[in-house]
Amino acid sequence: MAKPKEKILEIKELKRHFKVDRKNVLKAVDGLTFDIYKGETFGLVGESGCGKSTAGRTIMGLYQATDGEVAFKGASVHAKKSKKQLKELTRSMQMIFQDPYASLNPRMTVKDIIAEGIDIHGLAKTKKEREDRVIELLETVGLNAEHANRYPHEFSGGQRQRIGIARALAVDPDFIVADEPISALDVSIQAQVVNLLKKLQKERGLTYLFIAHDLSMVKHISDRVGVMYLGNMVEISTSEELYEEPLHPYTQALLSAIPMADPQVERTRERIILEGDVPSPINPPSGCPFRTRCPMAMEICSKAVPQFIEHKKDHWVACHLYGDKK
Amino acid sequence: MVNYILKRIGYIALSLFLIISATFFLMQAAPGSPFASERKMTPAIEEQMIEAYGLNDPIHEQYITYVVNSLTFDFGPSFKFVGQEVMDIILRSFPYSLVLGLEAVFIAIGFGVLLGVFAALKHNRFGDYTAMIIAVMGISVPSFIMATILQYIFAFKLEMFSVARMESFSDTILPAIALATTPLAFIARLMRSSMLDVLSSDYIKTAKSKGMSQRIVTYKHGLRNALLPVISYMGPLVAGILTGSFIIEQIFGIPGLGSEFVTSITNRDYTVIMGTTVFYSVILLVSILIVDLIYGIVDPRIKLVAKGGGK
Amino acid sequence: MAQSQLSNADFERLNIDYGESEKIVGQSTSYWKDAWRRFRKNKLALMGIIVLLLLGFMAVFGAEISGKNYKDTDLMSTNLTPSAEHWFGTDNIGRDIFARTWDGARISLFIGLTAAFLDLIIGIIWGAFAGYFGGKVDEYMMRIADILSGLPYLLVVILLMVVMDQGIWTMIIAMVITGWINMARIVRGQVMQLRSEEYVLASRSLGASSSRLLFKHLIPNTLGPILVTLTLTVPSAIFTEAFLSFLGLGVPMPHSSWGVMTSDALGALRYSPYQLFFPAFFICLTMLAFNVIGDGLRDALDPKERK
Amino acid sequence: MKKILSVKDLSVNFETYKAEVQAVRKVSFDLHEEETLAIVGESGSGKSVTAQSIMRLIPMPPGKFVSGSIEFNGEDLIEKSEKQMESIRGKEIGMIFQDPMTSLNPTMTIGKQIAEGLIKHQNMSKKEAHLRGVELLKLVGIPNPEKRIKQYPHEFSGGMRQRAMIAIALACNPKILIADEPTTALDVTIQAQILDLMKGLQKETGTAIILITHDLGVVANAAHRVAVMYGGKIVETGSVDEIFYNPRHPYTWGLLGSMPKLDNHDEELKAIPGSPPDLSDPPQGCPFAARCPYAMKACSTQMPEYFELSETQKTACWLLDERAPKVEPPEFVNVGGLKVNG
Repeated sequence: MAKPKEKILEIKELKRHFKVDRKNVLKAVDGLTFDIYKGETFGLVGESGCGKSTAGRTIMGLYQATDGEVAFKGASVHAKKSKKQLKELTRSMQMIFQDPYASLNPRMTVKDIIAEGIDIHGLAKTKKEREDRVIELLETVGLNAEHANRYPHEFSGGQRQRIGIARALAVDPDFIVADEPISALDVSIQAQVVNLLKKLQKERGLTYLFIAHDLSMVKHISDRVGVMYLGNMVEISTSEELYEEPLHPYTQALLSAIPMADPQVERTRERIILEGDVPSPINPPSGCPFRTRCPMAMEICSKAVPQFIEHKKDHWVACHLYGDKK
Repeated sequence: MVNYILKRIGYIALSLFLIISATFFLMQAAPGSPFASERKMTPAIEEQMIEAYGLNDPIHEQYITYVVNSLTFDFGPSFKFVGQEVMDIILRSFPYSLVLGLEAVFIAIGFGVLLGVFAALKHNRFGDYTAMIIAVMGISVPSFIMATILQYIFAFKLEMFSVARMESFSDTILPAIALATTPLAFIARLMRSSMLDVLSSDYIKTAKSKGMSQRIVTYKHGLRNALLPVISYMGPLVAGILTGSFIIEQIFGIPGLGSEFVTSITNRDYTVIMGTTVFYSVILLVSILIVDLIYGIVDPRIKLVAKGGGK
Repeated sequence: MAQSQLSNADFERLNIDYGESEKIVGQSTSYWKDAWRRFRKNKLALMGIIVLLLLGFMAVFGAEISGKNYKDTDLMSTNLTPSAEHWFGTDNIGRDIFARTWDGARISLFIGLTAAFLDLIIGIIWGAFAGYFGGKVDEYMMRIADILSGLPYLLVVILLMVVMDQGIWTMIIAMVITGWINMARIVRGQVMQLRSEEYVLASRSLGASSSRLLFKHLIPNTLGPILVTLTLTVPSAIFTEAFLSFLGLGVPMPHSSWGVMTSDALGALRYSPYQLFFPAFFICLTMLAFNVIGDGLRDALDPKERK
Repeated sequence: MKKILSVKDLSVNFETYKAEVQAVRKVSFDLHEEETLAIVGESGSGKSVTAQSIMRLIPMPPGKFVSGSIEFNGEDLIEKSEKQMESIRGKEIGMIFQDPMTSLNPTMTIGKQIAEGLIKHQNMSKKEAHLRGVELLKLVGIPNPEKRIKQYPHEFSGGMRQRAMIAIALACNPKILIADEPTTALDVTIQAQILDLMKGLQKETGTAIILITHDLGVVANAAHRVAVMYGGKIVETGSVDEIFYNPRHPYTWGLLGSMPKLDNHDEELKAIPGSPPDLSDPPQGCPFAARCPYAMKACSTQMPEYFELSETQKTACWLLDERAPKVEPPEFVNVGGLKVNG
């Protein structure tokens, strides 16, 4: 597969900490470095509380970065900008949210929700044009003009999620952060949304950062996948390779924990069952954050933070097991 | 824990300081200010005043003296009643108010919780509607109207109680009921809604799925959790009952602190007004602190950490 | 058996239009329409509104209807029981209680509404500001509110009334000085919560300006709780007014208010209970009306009741 | 295996402020000793209501039984008085819920919550119950049980709480354990722990399990038999192999097609178009007709009856009628078409 290698997003040492109280800091995102190429889908997986959503919001500029840099098409997202630059940026980066019930303003009609981006950026000159755009967008996501004057509470979860997608598309973005867009939906509806996202990508050449805790869906939709644990990236690779040859013990455990919809396979499969729970990001373990649950922990793991290295071409990992093979 | 209490005490001190300062400057600004010596005073009192407050001193020194004195509960002599110290008046009358207040608190909590639980258990049925109509009426009838109605019916017409006396326990019944009406109704509503919340929660289902009887589910699992919001309402409850007692005591002729306060207002007896205000504030702030501490004990999830205003 | 009723024709393929299952039946209802529909079902709250409208009407025109004046004394006809001449009777200096009741209504309602309205304005500004900016700004603003709310409300009001000149506006100011805090807290809580709602984030990521966020998203969605708080603030202000007047700190002569009238009637309670009855009844009725409306609103606007 | 629970024609309605919702419509199934029966379906399909009906935990009103029976030990649970139910809940049938964060009483120690049932059903003393509680916590894999038993739920993590819930549900060795989405609120790695634990405990104790879930992966991992629910009805039931390797209902096909395959990507997911039916006005015929690519006239007018495909497999679909056009399951469904039992 020849992939276009033009970087659309460069993230360097991105950190986002939250102050809990005077003494404690929650390190939700603690040093992420990765690139996203134009036209690809980059999947970001991890368990709840690993900081993947915070990462997505920080990349979008919804949260200020504590440290590090996010460059979109070469320009910093967090640096001070003029109004015009800011508008340009918000037009090209958009976001889809997790909770279809909370992501639409209950007091606005679907038409006004979808047209919000059009209004903000002045993309329609007349009322008619605005209306036409909205209907076109509704049809793009499989709804129709009849739905335009209704309110969000009249729709089902899957329909609402599609309205959210239409809202993001209204400003013709290049890059979309999809923050767990399917985890609140039923399986059959999940597939609808995923197919829609894929279709839109093909038609419009979109780039996605797809955040989810469901590795199987992430693997399905993504070209490359990054695995996060406790605010850190532990492994990045293409999705096939990640599945076939996971390097990090956490990725291995994660993969083996996913129950597969195949009873025969389930009966024979050996699983790595991790002990214990994810530690608190307020007080993470020293050294490698995963060492407290790692079946292969060594002495060095508690002492030194493993470097994030390119173990093989396009396959990065942060684990002492691979440290010396540079 | 210790940290938390110290911090809270710090806040109380700050609030008190504010109150004391406010009373001082308000009195300075008041028409016919006590310190302006416009009023006709017997020379004896005037002398006492000047001595007590150093009225000839510059204002900032007066202020400092006042703050320092207040902190030692020395509010000086009464304006109106020669030779009486404000603190003596307070100490003499407060026990009446305390008895009345405690009685009202017990009535309000006891019956309020009862009514609320009853309504919640009869949710959306006749009993619920009746209880809630009673509650909304209780909230809508101001305590002083309640007091006069009670007095008219039970003392004047039925002559079951004495009209305005404070001699035996039975004399406190009517005023305590009048005082308790509004908070009782509030507690009933609070209790109902929190009980309904709790009864529909998952852990109630868990308790039921263990085979616990309805009674145990309701009282052992439900009530304790549902009481938490009621406990946190105790602060405002105490405040309401304290301030509510001004009028009630007046109406029922109880020689409590509330009566003294009202009298001092009518007389413009400034030192008594100031002293009583500060005294009330102390009681209020301390009881709110106590309520919070109790809350921390009852709810194991609350760790009392020094965090100030909470979330 | 059901099977036998089916003919071969029933086993023809249907051309399903999947759009069908996307259809939404029924009228489109906005949030407010939906809320109104639920509110209408609450008979008690509707009665509350009717009662309030009547009271309002009487407050405006009532004092003039009987042809009597609220301040004229007539020492020849004191303490008269209600009659065709004096519909609500007269008080101890011969003033017509009917006229005084509606003059009192005017003042009580005015004070209640104005105080609640001022609380609302200050509360919204303070709360929205603190909630929207968060962080240090919020911390200091709420600390101030915390300290002020630590002061016992009635004591502060009484203290202010003691030292200031008596009057309607003094009373309103005294009430508002600490009265706004409750509203500010509610608004702040709402704004804080809404600020992290996903639809607000969505609007922000579309590049919405602060004013758009405030007016399109935050304020419309806090309106419900604000309205409920408002309807519950009015009766508490009416109560405070009555309480102060009862203490003798209320409205100056010759005007009356319901509080003043109850206080005046107290001395004659044993012999002329009707003097107490009218003002007391209307205080309770007004508070009751506001309370049931507030309750009705809360039920109608509560998102938990939806779905 | 002996049949221990038999649900027949169960219908449950809910009164809402808008309309009466027919959440469960004529549902029938059996549960045998030592087996795990999974009830799968999307949200609103009626699976949770079915489970809670067995325990009689549905608040009535707004809920009400419209028809049917739930036979346990030869007695109809619907006919039982509340008092009689109390001696069945916890003792004969235990239950775990979806959200471990809210299903434990926050103001009571874990120990007390376990002991309650033991004291009531097994007449244990407080002390005995405490000791048994420690044993149970150890059994469900909670380290430091002596110390943990004295703690409150908020001191436990999500996974730990679900373990504690299992300990509570299994305290009196019930014959049936109803697990209502026991892993949905948990992370995958924790989910794997809990599933493993449940399977292990079942082997030891022989408890029959009703597993309510929407996750076909969990079904494949843990179930022996499966009932697929849609629109308040069971549309297909069968052994786990039958459901996965020889499904006959288009909805089951749709569900299987919607799942991404870990080992085979690039393939488009076979999404089911449209949205589930509104149960306040349920369709007259098959609930799936409006979304079914094979729908026929009969489907929209009459609910199909159950066609018995094997001793265990029953499917409610008109396609199985001889007059219907022949339809083979789409290719993606036969995951290798491995051996099919019975």
